[in-house]
Amino acid sequence: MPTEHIKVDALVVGGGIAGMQTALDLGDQGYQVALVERQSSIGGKMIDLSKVFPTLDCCSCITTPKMSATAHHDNINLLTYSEIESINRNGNGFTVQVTKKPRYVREDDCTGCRSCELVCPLEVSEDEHEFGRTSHRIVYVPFSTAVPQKAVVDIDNCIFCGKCIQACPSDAIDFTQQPEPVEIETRSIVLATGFETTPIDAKKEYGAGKLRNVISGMMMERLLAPTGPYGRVLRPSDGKMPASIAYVQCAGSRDQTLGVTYCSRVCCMYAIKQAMLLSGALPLAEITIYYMDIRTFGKGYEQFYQNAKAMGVEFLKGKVARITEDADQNPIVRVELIDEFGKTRVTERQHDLVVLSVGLLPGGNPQAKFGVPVGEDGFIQVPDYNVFPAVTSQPGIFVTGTALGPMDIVDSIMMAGAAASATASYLESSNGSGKEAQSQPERSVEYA
Amino acid sequence: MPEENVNKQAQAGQNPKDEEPRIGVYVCNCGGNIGDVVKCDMVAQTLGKLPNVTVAHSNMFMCSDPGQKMIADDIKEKGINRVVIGACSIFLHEQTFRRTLERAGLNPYLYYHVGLREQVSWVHHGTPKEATEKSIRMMAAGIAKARNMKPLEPVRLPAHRHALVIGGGVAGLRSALDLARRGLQVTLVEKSHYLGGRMAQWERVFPTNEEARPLLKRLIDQVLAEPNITIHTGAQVAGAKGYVGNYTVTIRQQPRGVRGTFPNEQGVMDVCPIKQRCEFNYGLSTRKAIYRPYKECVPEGLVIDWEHCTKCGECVQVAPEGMINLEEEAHEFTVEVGAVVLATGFQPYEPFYGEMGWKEYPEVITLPQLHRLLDDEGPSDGKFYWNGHPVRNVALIHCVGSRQVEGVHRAQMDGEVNNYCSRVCCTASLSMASLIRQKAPDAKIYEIYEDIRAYGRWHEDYYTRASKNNVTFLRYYAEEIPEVRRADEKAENPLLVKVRDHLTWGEEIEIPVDLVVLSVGMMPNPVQDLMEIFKVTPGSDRFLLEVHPKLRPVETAVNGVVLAGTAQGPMNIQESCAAASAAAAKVSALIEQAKVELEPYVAHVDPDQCQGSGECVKVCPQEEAIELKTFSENGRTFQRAVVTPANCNGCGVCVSVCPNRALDVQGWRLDEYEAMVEAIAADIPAWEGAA
Amino acid sequence: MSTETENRSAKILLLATLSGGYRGADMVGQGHMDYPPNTYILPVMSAAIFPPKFYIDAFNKGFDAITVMYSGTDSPYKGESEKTAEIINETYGKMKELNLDPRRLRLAAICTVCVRPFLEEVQRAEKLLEEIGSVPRPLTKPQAVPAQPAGTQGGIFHAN
Amino acid sequence: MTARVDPQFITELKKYGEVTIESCFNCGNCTAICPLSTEETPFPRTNLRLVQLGLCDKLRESLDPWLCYYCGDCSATCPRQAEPGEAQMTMRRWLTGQYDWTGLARLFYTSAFWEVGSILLVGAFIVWMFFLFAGPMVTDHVALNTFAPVERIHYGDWVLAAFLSFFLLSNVVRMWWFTVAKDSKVKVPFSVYVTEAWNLIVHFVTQKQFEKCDEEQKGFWQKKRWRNHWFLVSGYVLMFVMVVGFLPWFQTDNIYPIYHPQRWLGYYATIVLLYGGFDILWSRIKKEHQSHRFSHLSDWIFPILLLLTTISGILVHTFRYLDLPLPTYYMYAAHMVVLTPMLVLEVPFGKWSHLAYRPLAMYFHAAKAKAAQLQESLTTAPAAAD
Repeated sequence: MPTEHIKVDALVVGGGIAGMQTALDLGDQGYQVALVERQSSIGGKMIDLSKVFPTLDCCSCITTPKMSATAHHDNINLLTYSEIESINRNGNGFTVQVTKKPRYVREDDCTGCRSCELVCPLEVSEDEHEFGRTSHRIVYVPFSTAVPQKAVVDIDNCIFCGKCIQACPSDAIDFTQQPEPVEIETRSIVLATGFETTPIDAKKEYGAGKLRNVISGMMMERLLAPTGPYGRVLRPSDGKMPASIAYVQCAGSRDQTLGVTYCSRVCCMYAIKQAMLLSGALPLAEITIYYMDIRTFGKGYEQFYQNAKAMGVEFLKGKVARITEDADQNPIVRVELIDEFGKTRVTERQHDLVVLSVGLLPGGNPQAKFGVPVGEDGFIQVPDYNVFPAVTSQPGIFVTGTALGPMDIVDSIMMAGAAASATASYLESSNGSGKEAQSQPERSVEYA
Repeated sequence: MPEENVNKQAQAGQNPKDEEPRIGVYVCNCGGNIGDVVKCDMVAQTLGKLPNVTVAHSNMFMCSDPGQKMIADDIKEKGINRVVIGACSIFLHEQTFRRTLERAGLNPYLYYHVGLREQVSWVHHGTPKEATEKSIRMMAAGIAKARNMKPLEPVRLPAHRHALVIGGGVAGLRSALDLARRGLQVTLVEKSHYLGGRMAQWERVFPTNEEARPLLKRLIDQVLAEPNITIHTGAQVAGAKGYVGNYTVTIRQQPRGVRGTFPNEQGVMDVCPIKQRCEFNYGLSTRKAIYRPYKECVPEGLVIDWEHCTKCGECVQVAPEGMINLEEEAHEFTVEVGAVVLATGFQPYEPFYGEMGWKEYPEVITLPQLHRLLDDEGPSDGKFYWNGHPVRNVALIHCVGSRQVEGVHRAQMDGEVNNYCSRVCCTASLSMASLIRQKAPDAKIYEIYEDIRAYGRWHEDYYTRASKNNVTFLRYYAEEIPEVRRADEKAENPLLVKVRDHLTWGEEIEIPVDLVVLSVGMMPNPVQDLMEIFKVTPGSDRFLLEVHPKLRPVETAVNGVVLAGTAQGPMNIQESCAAASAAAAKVSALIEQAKVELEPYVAHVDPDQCQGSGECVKVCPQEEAIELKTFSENGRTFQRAVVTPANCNGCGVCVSVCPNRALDVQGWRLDEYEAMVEAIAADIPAWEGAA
Repeated sequence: MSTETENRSAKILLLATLSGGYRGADMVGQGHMDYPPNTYILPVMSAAIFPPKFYIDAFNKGFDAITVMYSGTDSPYKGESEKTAEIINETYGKMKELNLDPRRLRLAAICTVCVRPFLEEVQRAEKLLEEIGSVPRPLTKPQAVPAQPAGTQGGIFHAN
Repeated sequence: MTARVDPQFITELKKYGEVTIESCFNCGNCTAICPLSTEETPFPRTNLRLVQLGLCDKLRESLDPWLCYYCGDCSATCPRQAEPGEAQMTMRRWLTGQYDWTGLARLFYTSAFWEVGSILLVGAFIVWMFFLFAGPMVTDHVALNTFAPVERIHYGDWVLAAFLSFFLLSNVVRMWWFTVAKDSKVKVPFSVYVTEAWNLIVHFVTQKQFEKCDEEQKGFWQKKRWRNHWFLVSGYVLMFVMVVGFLPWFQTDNIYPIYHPQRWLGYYATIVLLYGGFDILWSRIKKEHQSHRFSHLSDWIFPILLLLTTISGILVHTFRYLDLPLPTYYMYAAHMVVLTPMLVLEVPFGKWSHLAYRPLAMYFHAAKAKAAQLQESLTTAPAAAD
């Protein structure tokens, strides 16, 4: 297969909100941009969320236009379902080898009509805990607002019955598809490799993922999302509507036993947001948030927290030490609390559903692939964090979003602008056009 | 204003496509946000029966790609030439759908957006039936407007590839640098006589523990090295005219009074008889009326404080000939810019008299003052001394002026308490605690807090390190703020801090201290004048308001005016720099092409109706927006009103006074409103809301 | 009760500027606050475009109260606020001639974050309509038709 | 009541062992994870907080550090790795120093010189005593009772028992004074001391709190730490009783037949002491359990002395069997040289004392709880009658 060649000014790695926004900010300035996303749709983690704090805007409503704008932008070349294989410095630019994974559906022909999905006889469930998109057919459009709206075949589970081929009105199904190599020649790279969340089984004391009614914040996002699995909030073990829900904060952050010393920055706000949404969805449910420090630091966040308090969400200071369950699989949390009279006590409280406010871990492996150094926390480390946060020690490589550490959406969008600016500055400089390497002030900085 | 644009405008208005309206109506469920209250299917069904409505659909997410595709397909396949969508707020997605129309080959202004979420489903959740009926009426109004809509073209204007950055703090500098490197001309104005703003007053910045001024110096050096940047210190914006792409900004610059540097500067300062509170050291020291803001300040050299200078002339005697001119006057000049970056920064919260002992006891200082105190170039040369004694016991009280509670805290002048978190004070206090530990290894340090908000990358390490450094943490209840009072005469330490400590099961703890540091929050710099000049608005926290905190976090409601740094809300250095860069990216995207497109919502004269009464010219508040021109046709001369679109802002004052209804604001025409009013009031065809 | 009567309950028109009242109304929505559904908000760029006749026509067409929610002196349009006030004053004169209670038309400055004032304005209009009922239509000079006593809404509609 | 704080106290405590709880951010994880912490008596965070604020009077009056059996869960799960378990261990050493009026305990814990020096001194004293009082060494056969006449040794035992009982008891009285008598909130009536006395016995005999520590394991044999400790204590107590109470029966030149209970008891005690002593030392060397990651000198001294005592005892026994007179006599003397400091120094002032303070703490704790309950019923009873 002939290698497809693309020549751009900037390559953005990762199609989450930070990557999309960086691509848009660069594209709007007239630069040619290629955006490479590993998943079959762009949108990243944000598209999975229910609503966003503190405005409580529907998250899809904010993300989908961005996805759409990215996909339709004249200056943006979108490559989904693609992996970066290697990058080579080529003069002052880079030659990047990308593999387009086979969808087994010809992208140009597929109209996203889902006829194939309707006739496909097999359904596979994804990981039980990730009931985000619970189960899908073997051939499926990733989700209703996916961009691009194209089907993809889960080839490992396919029995090749051929029904989809018959059903497809545009003859787009092609089981002979091979990985396609793409070569991108670019003058700069922006890393928007994002984050992962703490695995649900990370902490033994919290049931090591074995307690069915202990779920992660991300799963709760799915339960609350309009596109969620049940369309309402039900607990996993028995489908009961939970009458009492507890949030365990810092379940993956600020905990040296997990090797994570940092604060994940978003968990307080997403827990409060979910609590507010839950009190709308389940007006009778009691919601408790067990926390160490409430960190509602952003614009409008503190007021959001106070509103939640006023709405009756219970905030209790104490780190949950252990979660067990009773015979009915009701989770029981054990925690030390200081009550309003100033008395301290250890208590066991039973809830119907416990949500672990899991933290943010670095995603991808930017160090190995792009040669950018990472800090002790695994996120990309930059030489001048304060003044040039988007500029890495590798000339021509920039970083944005949660690849630089935990951030919320606002900060990611700000960071995207910063990365776009830094990239533009670089592209306009003599370095970007291929004369001399950009020199960063060499100095050793002690981080924290 | 190029002539062809005017003509194009006129053309667009005069010759609407003469075709039968074929209206596509779409009702968005918004993933249940609307659909849970309003029966969207029924709305679509009912509207489908209205005249000129060719298709009517409801959809889970109209804004999604499939949703947009549905519209595009209808335009292409069913010949839809007007679109009405009922969805979320107009501010969220009007632009989204306009672009959809554009991509499908339809004029994007043949579109009307009805806010069914914020203004129907979210406010009438208790009455779904009425909400559905209301949705139908609102959509019907939209359809009525759509029938009369005409295609419009945006006003295209040339733009100056030149940006004005207001504020020479770290955010302003950072913005200026990015813009200049992007190839744009930049004018940077700074009110004070030195660059660097508040950051110059910091001792150290977290999370890198770098010394603030060397870090700042590197940034300033880079800015100074950019030939595209022109810097004016001591300068303020006095006024502005124009619009995006074409602002004429008047800048008023205060003279320094001193020309350049010379060796005998100290001698000059020594002879000045006036002593003033030194703002740079937050009042911890004094300065003369001729002074250097701080040691390595840029621009270098002395400055005269005109407010307090008596022009006694002592300094002129001592200084080299011609270096000091006490008669220098302020001068004004204008710059032509395409966009404006507001990087006006913050000021530390000023506690009220007696608030935790502030001003009541001299041993109570604020966190910015502590920065100065611990600074090697500060008033005590970096020694942790107060009143000549080493400080052995110090308490830092968090959340002074932040996270205030109505009824507990005293309100500001505007009657509001500061109910927001100032974001930086926790980590700043923790980093100061570690610095104190370095300077005074045996000092007893207490951090009295509500929540420790060490949220950012490496911030938590400051907390851990402070703990390991044996800093004692006490947690107070929000409703019960710590009390600072004078200790007994005989006591070893002058002050006592009394806290009910949540961590010690509500025990009342008394701490004898030598110094109390109030971790004061951030307040925006008072920029009432700039808000008026540029028509930007503050939020309820008094910081400048962005258009949308998630979607467009650095843009204001005024096109061409963007925000950078703490003018928008509390931020640390890193966040300010990121925001400033983001602002630069927006400005670049806006004016980099040397042209700006504007909404076509300007006045338009129907030459057939106009009788040249001139009423409109009399009332028009804009300069050169509308005038009477004399035409001659078939040997007959007559007067007609003519609009200059670039100068018209669409206020519509002329519309209401035109005796012949010859005037309209394009896109918001009076006849459209009349049709909408009629549609809302009309009966709904086949409405089965009771079912 | 006929469907006609039920449908044609009192209607309130809110003309809200996009830089002021309309955003305020959005803010109310974002707060999920509640107000009666017989309020119809139309976005306007500038409130100064409407001549008095427009208001009279709106009353005639079926609205019973109109509130213009503009940005007041904070308006981005120079001259908007003075001109609007002028027009409203002029309209009061015409309303008087038609025996329309001037309280039915109000000019209110509503800012982008004016949640409470917005709700107060809506409540005020609702209360007013409860008190004085709907507009008697068609509108005519007082000598032609004797003033309608304030009655139930349904009654008025039947009378017409 | 307002409390004055003293953040320097922690530096004082650090002399007693590894303390890193200044890192603690008071999340309460330790208290909630602790299997022994209860709704009414939450710890260890309460203790940690007293140390952080330097409220040492309150700490001295607290029984809580004794309620901990150092399962180490708190340290293993501490999000800040502040080692609350080890801090409590250190607090117990500090408390032992506080209870002890002679000041010796404080010296032993804070100074290796004093600890080792005094052991050597007591050992030397015993050697000297042998020089003074030992009988003739019969060399043709083993005649231990001639070399060390059992009645003289028995007298010595009694003196020794009296000595250590005096100090231990006086320290116990001080413990009672600090923790019960000085507590103004609750007055414990005499009857409660009697009715709750069973606590002392039960906890001493069963060490049942220790058992709860291994919460995740089920069954006697799975709960290794409790089991080993229990065996060790049983062997120790058995040996102590036999030696101090029944020495003439135990130390005899007649060799009893193998089925005789004297030999059974002796062998049982020896085996469990040997195993227990080795187990402790081995765990401390390997640092396998949370509680063994930090070892203070005092943690080493006692098991080493115990093990040396046991080994020397076994050797005495073996040499006698082998009918090697001189090795038997020298080994016997050596046995006494290590045994005496183990009893005289370790029991009232050293690591051993926790064996006494722990059950006592449980007893005092139960008594106080009972008294508080009584007080409450007295105050609420009239109200209830209304």
